[in-house]
Amino acid sequence: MLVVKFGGNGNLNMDSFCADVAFMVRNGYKLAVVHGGSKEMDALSEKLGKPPLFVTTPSGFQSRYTDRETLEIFIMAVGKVNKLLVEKLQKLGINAIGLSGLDGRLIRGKRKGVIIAQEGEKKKVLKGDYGGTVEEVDAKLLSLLLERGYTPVIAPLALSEEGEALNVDGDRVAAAVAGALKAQALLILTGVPGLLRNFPDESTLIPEIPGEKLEEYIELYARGRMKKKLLGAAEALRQGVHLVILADGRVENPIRRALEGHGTFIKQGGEGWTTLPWKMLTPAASTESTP
Amino acid sequence: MLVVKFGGNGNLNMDSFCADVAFMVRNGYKLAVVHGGSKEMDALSEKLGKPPLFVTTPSGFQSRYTDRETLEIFIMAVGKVNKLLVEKLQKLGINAIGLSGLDGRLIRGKRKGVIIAQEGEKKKVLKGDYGGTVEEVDAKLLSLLLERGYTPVIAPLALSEEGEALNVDGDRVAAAVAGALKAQALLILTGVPGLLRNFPDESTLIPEIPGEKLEEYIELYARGRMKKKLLGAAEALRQGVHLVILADGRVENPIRRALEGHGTFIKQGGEGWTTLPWKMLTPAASTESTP
Amino acid sequence: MTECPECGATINLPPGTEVGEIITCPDCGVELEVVSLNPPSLELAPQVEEDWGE
Amino acid sequence: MTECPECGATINLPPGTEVGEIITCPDCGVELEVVSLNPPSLELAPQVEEDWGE
Repeated sequence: MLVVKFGGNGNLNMDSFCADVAFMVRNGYKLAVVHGGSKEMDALSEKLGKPPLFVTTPSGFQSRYTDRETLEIFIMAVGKVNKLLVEKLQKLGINAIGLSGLDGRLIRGKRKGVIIAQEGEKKKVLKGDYGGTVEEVDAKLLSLLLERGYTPVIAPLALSEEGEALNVDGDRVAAAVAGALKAQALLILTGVPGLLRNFPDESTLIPEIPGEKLEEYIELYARGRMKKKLLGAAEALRQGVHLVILADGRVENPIRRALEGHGTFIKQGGEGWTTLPWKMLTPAASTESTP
Repeated sequence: MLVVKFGGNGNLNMDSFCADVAFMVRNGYKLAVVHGGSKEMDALSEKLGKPPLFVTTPSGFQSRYTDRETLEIFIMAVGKVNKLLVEKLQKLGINAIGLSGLDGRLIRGKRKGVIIAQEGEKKKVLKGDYGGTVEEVDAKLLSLLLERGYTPVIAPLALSEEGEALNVDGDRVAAAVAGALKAQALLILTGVPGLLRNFPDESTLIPEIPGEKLEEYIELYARGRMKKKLLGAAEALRQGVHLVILADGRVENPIRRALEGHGTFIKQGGEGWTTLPWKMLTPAASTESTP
Repeated sequence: MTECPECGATINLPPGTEVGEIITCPDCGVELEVVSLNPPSLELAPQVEEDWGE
Repeated sequence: MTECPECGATINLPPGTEVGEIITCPDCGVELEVVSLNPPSLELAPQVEEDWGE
């Protein structure tokens, strides 16, 4: 069982991604896809005359202020990415099923409601925010679909305690899905080859990070969006996922290339191997092992 | 088992509709919801600077010319309506699951590809159209979800033979879903009390139409969008649905009011009764009877 | 000037004819689609079953 | 002029203070949210766990 996060921004190649998902599924691998939507979201918000409002939190994180109007644009943007992925996969003969975290309460989230924004030296409280954190993923619904041959394609929306839609981070959704399904590996495809010692020099790719050293590497090398991806990776390891790979989503056969060792491998227990030839990955993890 | 079509246009009340769906499901009725999206679609296309292009076919039908760009706007518009319905139902404690016809190949459709448009006395061929007709609905997927307590909320998109997304008519989707699930009744909620002998005089409501007389009534009284709804009703009857009700979606408790006799009842075999007190509807049609 | 693909009759496209327009062959009455204007060329018009889709 | 809800110290909102701004009480150091300007009123600032969400 493999969970693959297909980034929302950067210039990832949706066609080569879907072709590789199709290859893996045809060869018996069970896959769940999680996607983002920020590129689509930014474009749509501009066109709808509601440019995105990014705020920086006191500790330097960039967060999209999501009021109700922005949330409904976000629902349209990630909904479009979701159905385009499903359409392309169906065209390749893969029985993809697109869901958001609202559907069947797939993803439970906690609403932030408030963002503290740093504006110059002023700190500001922004209320009415529909951003949220991922609390729990319903593995039962996903397994029900996986066991019947469906390939879930999951959009980054969650349902709050009060039953409201929330904009949540795709990387954290992917981590939570991988944890819930006890996936053998979580693969995060982005617009860079992996974690770079000094960005943007792609020759400084860090091939391997032992799980227990991850926090250290995050402090040393991770900035902005990459930091979020690594925090997602840390969360996946905490939930029992043994391997998280950060790899390049711009290339042909991005999944196979990643599994063959191209990217940053973050492993629990840090044994010595550096590649995981995709053949090694047991194809369809037998249904019993899927919770 | 009851299939309810919640109109895409007109000023239907989403909150009172969802409250009534929740009431029915809480009282043990199995329900599938099908919705449209034309109001949302028209608003979004205007805002995105691609105003909808309606063409009239030689036989007087209005059809939305759906090129690829329009299709992707349609995907966003019906996607938004879909998730807002799911959000409201989840908030009322109903485990709604939003799907489009692409997801899990729920709805197979046939692409028109070509529309013949009447422009003045000229007839024109419009190519590259992503409108489609509904061919088949996968009852297996719907029953799988219904039996596990999910309430499906279905958006009017279908998947063509070639694996392309198609814009399909919500009323025909509702008819096909009702036929596939052998529903006891199909309820089409719209912005009028039912079929009116002379529109828009609401006092000329036709309370009852025997199934075999439907074609006649369509010729005599139905115009524009209402004609499509009645053709959907005819299709549902052909697929074995015994009762189709056309009723007002603007009122409080629109489903219960309809089942209590407020609307146009179109019945197969035309026996004499005119009301179907919602209590009479067997609550949860036992799962065996759902195919 | 062009020919009807069905019966070979010569057909003169009146001014103002547009690409995509459907015209009827004056001889055999078949419906033809104006595929291009210069050079003018015609094809049998696609048969579209009456539809009342969205 | 208003009071710190925590320690009661009088607090003078400097000009240019905006609603929603977070200021620190000069006496007890607690973080306060400027809830309104006229009349000026303060509340304890909401505690938000560090977040790095979307």
